[in-house]
Amino acid sequence: MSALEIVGLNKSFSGFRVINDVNLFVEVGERRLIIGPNGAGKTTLFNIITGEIQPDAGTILLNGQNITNIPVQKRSHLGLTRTYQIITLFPNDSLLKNISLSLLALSSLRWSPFVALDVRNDIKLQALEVLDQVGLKRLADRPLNQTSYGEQRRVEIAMALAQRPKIILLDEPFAGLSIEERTQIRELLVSIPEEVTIVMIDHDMEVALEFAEKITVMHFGEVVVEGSRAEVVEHPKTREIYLGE
Amino acid sequence: MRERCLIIVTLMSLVSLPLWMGSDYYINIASQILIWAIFALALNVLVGWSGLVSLGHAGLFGMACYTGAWLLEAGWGHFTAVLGAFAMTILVSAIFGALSLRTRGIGFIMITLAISQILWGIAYRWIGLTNGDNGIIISARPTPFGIEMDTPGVFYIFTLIVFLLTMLIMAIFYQSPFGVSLRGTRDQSRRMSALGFNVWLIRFFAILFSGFFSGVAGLLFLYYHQYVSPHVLSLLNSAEVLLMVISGGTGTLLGPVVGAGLVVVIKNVASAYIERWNMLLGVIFVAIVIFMPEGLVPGTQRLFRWVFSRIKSIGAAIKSEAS
Amino acid sequence: MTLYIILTINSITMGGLLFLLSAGFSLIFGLMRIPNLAHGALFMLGAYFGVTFLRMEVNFWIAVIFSGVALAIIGGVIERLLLRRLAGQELAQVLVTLGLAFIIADVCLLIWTGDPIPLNAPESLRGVERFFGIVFPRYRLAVVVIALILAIGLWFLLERTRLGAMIRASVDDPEMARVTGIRVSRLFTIVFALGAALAGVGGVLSGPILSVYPGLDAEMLPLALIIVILGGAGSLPGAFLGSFVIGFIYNFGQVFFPDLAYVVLFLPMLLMLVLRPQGLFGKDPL
Amino acid sequence: MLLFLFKMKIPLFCLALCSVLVSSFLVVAAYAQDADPIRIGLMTVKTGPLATGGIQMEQGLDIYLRSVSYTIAGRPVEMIVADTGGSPAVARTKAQELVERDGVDAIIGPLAAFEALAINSYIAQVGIPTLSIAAAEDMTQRTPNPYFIRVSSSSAQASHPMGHYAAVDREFRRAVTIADDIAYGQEMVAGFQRVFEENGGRVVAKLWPPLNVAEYSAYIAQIQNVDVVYMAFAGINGLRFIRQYAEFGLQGEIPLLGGMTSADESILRNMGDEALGVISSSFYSSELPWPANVDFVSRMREVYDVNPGYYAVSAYLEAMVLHAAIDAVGGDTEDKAELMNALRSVELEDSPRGYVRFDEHGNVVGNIYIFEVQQKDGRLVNTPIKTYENVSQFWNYNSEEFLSQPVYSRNYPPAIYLGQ
Repeated sequence: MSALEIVGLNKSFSGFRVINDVNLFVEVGERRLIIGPNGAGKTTLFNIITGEIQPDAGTILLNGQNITNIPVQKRSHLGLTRTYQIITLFPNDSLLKNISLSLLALSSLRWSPFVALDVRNDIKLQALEVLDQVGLKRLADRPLNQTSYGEQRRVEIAMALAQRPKIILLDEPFAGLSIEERTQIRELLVSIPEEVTIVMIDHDMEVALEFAEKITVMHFGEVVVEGSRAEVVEHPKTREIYLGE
Repeated sequence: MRERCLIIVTLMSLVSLPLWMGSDYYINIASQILIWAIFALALNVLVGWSGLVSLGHAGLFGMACYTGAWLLEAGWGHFTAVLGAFAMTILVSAIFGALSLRTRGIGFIMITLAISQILWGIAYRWIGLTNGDNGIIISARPTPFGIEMDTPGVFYIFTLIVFLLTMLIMAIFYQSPFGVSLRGTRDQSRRMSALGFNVWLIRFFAILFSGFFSGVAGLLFLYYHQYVSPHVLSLLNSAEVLLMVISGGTGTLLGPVVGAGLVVVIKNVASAYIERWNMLLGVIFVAIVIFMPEGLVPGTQRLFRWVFSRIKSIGAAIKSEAS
Repeated sequence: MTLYIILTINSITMGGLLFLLSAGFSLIFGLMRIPNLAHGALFMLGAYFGVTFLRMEVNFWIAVIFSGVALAIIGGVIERLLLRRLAGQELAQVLVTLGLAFIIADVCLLIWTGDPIPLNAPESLRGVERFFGIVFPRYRLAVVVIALILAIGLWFLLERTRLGAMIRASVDDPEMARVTGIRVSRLFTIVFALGAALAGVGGVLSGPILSVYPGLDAEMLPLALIIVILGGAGSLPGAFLGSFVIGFIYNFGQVFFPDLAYVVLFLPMLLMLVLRPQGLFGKDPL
Repeated sequence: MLLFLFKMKIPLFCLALCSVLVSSFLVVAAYAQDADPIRIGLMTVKTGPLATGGIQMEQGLDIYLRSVSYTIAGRPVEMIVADTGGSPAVARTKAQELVERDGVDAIIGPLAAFEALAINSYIAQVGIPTLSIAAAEDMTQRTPNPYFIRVSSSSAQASHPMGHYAAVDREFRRAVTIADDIAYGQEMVAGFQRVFEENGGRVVAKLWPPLNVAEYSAYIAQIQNVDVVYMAFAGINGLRFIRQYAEFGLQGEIPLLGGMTSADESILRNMGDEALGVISSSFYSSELPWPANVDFVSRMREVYDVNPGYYAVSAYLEAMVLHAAIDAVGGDTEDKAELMNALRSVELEDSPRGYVRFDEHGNVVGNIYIFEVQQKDGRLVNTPIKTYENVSQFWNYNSEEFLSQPVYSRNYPPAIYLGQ
């Protein structure tokens, strides 16, 4: 059984086809990199997988379960989480609160209007644990808008990890980071347990290359090349796209 | 320690207000401020915490008034009337939510406006039910635990208790997991649904919650005036309560209360001294936007923090000078 | 049969009137995303200016233009001093425009008293036209013509001039417009002044039909909102057609569904918002 | 001390601020009340759509009090004006303000029926004599308030005679009515319809434009195939309707009859030829010829440069009645019940509207006139053309029988000739 299986996916925006008959097959525990230049349809693909955009045609299976018509908010309960390319966190809240929200999403406690969230120690402890995992425990009480961009990127990933997902979609986790920060993120990604499937997109090949076993190259909404790292790098089409023919 | 003292002093002065206020008139004004404050707090749940601006909340407020008045007129007791009014308000809030949550932003403003205007039109036209613009007069205030509420002081205390309970519930709600989730949907609705929150349902419940407290305020209004007419459903009423929330400071707990005090005082008290009170109100709103665009309460906080930091730095300068 | 013909003509003339009311609102709302809740008050203020000019024995059409110019200045000042600093702050915009509406209404009461004041149509347009036994006021027919001319003029301004091209570019994508060197901030002042001027012109032109009185502002504002919702925000053809659609709904609704008289406008608005939030001609949902 | 303020945490500071705000205005409260002058509270509307009538009430009252040099029964008179803004909720607060804070001896006003109904239970509860111009029928009929008295007219009091005049004097047979869709308009139409139909007329259509209707063309289009139109409008709507009626060429084609406030002096002064020929019924016009009125009108013109109409004269008359009653109790206004009795037994031989007395329900009995709008000295005026003497709110019906029937409304009495 595969962690994520996509069959015959199509999507058009006002007549313009952004996803063209995409098929994808990701195994459990796999690290998959999807690359392609800007406008290749990578983020749209993510948005369709998480359900934020409905596809025109095609099927998405998550661990064998058809989730094509399942609403967005239910998919995270099935073990699917993602990060965003542009930071979409809660800027005025503390890091702790940000992570807590992520934990809260899977807890029935979220409907409770009665107790103060702050006094729920279980959530707090879990959140601290996650923050510790990404090395931000010392900043737990700092408002998010007073942290650096690199730290916010790590919070993004921490929010995804907090939900103990089966599969994580990472949308350009290295974008806009310094070399030092990239190293931190890389270490963080390496520390993710092996049974968790990771799908990552990036437009820059160099950064994420070493991370993945298998690479998919997208261009103009289509899967152009797919294969192991070496195969893809050597493939003429890849060179065509990336070396600007 | 000092904080506790202050809270106690404030509470004591509020509770003992009928004793030191002297004139019944001002006790009544205080009751009205509290009623409007509850209404403004209810609207604040949407405007401040959900990012949904409703320009039709008078519709919910008025439904509670009318349902209470109908049931009382039909000979039911106060208990049934209050329960019925809540049930009706919740029901209308649900319809309100189901229709309005299809849009956001300006669309939401307009849809809520349209719904309340339709309710207003029905209240005017459906004379058999509402007695048209002549309205419905109810004969008596309730007597909970056998306490007569005919005097302004007693009614004030009753309103104060309801108000304090509302404040308490709002404060708890604000910090509760649901409250935190609600503010999450305001800031990053897309993120929230990706995280696994049902954004629509959260907002829907927020509208019900807000509707319930609008109903509380509506019932208090009904009992205070012992009269209801289509004016309670008017656009002016919706606009006024929205202005209270915005001028006091959206999203804060005290902002709506201060806003309610401001509007009620200008409309009822200042208008006795200043003929051009409408202009005064307008000028105050414009001034708030210019000087404290975030509202009176957060604006004052900012002002004091600024003054404080200035004093501190001057103090430090003097100190370093001296040494 | 005659009733239907009369109602149809009524609907068309009312549509013309409503376009005069809503064109400015739609323009401001579309470009600046400001729900200008002072629009009704500006409309009323324009009509009152018309009263004063007419009392000074100014020609009717000159009074219309004067009033438009006066309102343009007032609108420009409001934009420069107040709205400028509130870009994107919807709540502050609501607060400040409502505050302004309160102030303007009270100033009008102070200056022009609470009396209802009718404006007289120009001599040549008084009286009635008769076709096939149906009587119709000449001035109302003139209003339709004026509305048409105004619509064409605005269309020309927006579609055929440099200013219009800049406005359209800013409506479509303010960020992009700014990048390409359009001075969006000055454009906003111009648009707001233009919108206010349209309100002023509309106020005077509708004076002979509606008269002017305290409360005119509050009666007109919901109409402007409805038209813009129905037609789609910022769409001039939308506002134009929306006005006539409302004209028809209003006239036929009042006659054939008298029990729905109060909701005859808000019901279609509600349906529209629920079923088609972007309006008849708008591109984006609100 | 100042430091204490800054050391407070923010929410707490807010709480303090809030309580300061709330209490600061409350401190303004108590100023000494000396019992010496007679205080008259005028509840009126000075802002919003009803302001035109409301301001005239203040003018009328002022003119009367000037004429007695602000002195009644040897005591100085103080007039305290409260602006309700046309809102029932504010009306209630203003009534409390006048009674509890200003300690007035009587209230004149409020203007609108819904305002009077909003303070109805309050005035009975505190027992404050209230002389209102609100026309709501039941306030002096099925649910009379012992502290309420009306010297102007109930809604139908002036429209009963109009029904008679239209059917008998003018022999109109087919009428359409158009009125504001509020109780005031509905009650006037009901009274007109009842008497008109009892004397052989038929009301074939009843039109009810909403109070805030933008314009009347859709309604005017429905006026076809009738002898006469009866309109019952309040405030400014009469002006708007009469203008549009003329605009569509109906002036002179179909006679236009109106209720009390439809062609009131307050709107006539802003109108032109389009109002000529409108016939209305009311208890007053500035053209009534006797000296008491000529004197009143000349003073109104002198001070305010206006012809008084419904609103101005009502406040004036109420002040007259109040004056007579205070004289009757010897200037002692403390006993409100006694003052109320005195008010109800007032008879004015010589008021601007003619002879006036009250029935047992506190409503006025007096002349009702039929007026026609004519031009005189460059002004439009309501010239009296017929007088119905000493009309009560029950017309010539038996009062007990009248009160056993439902109150006038949109659907009562039923219109049996609709569409015929």
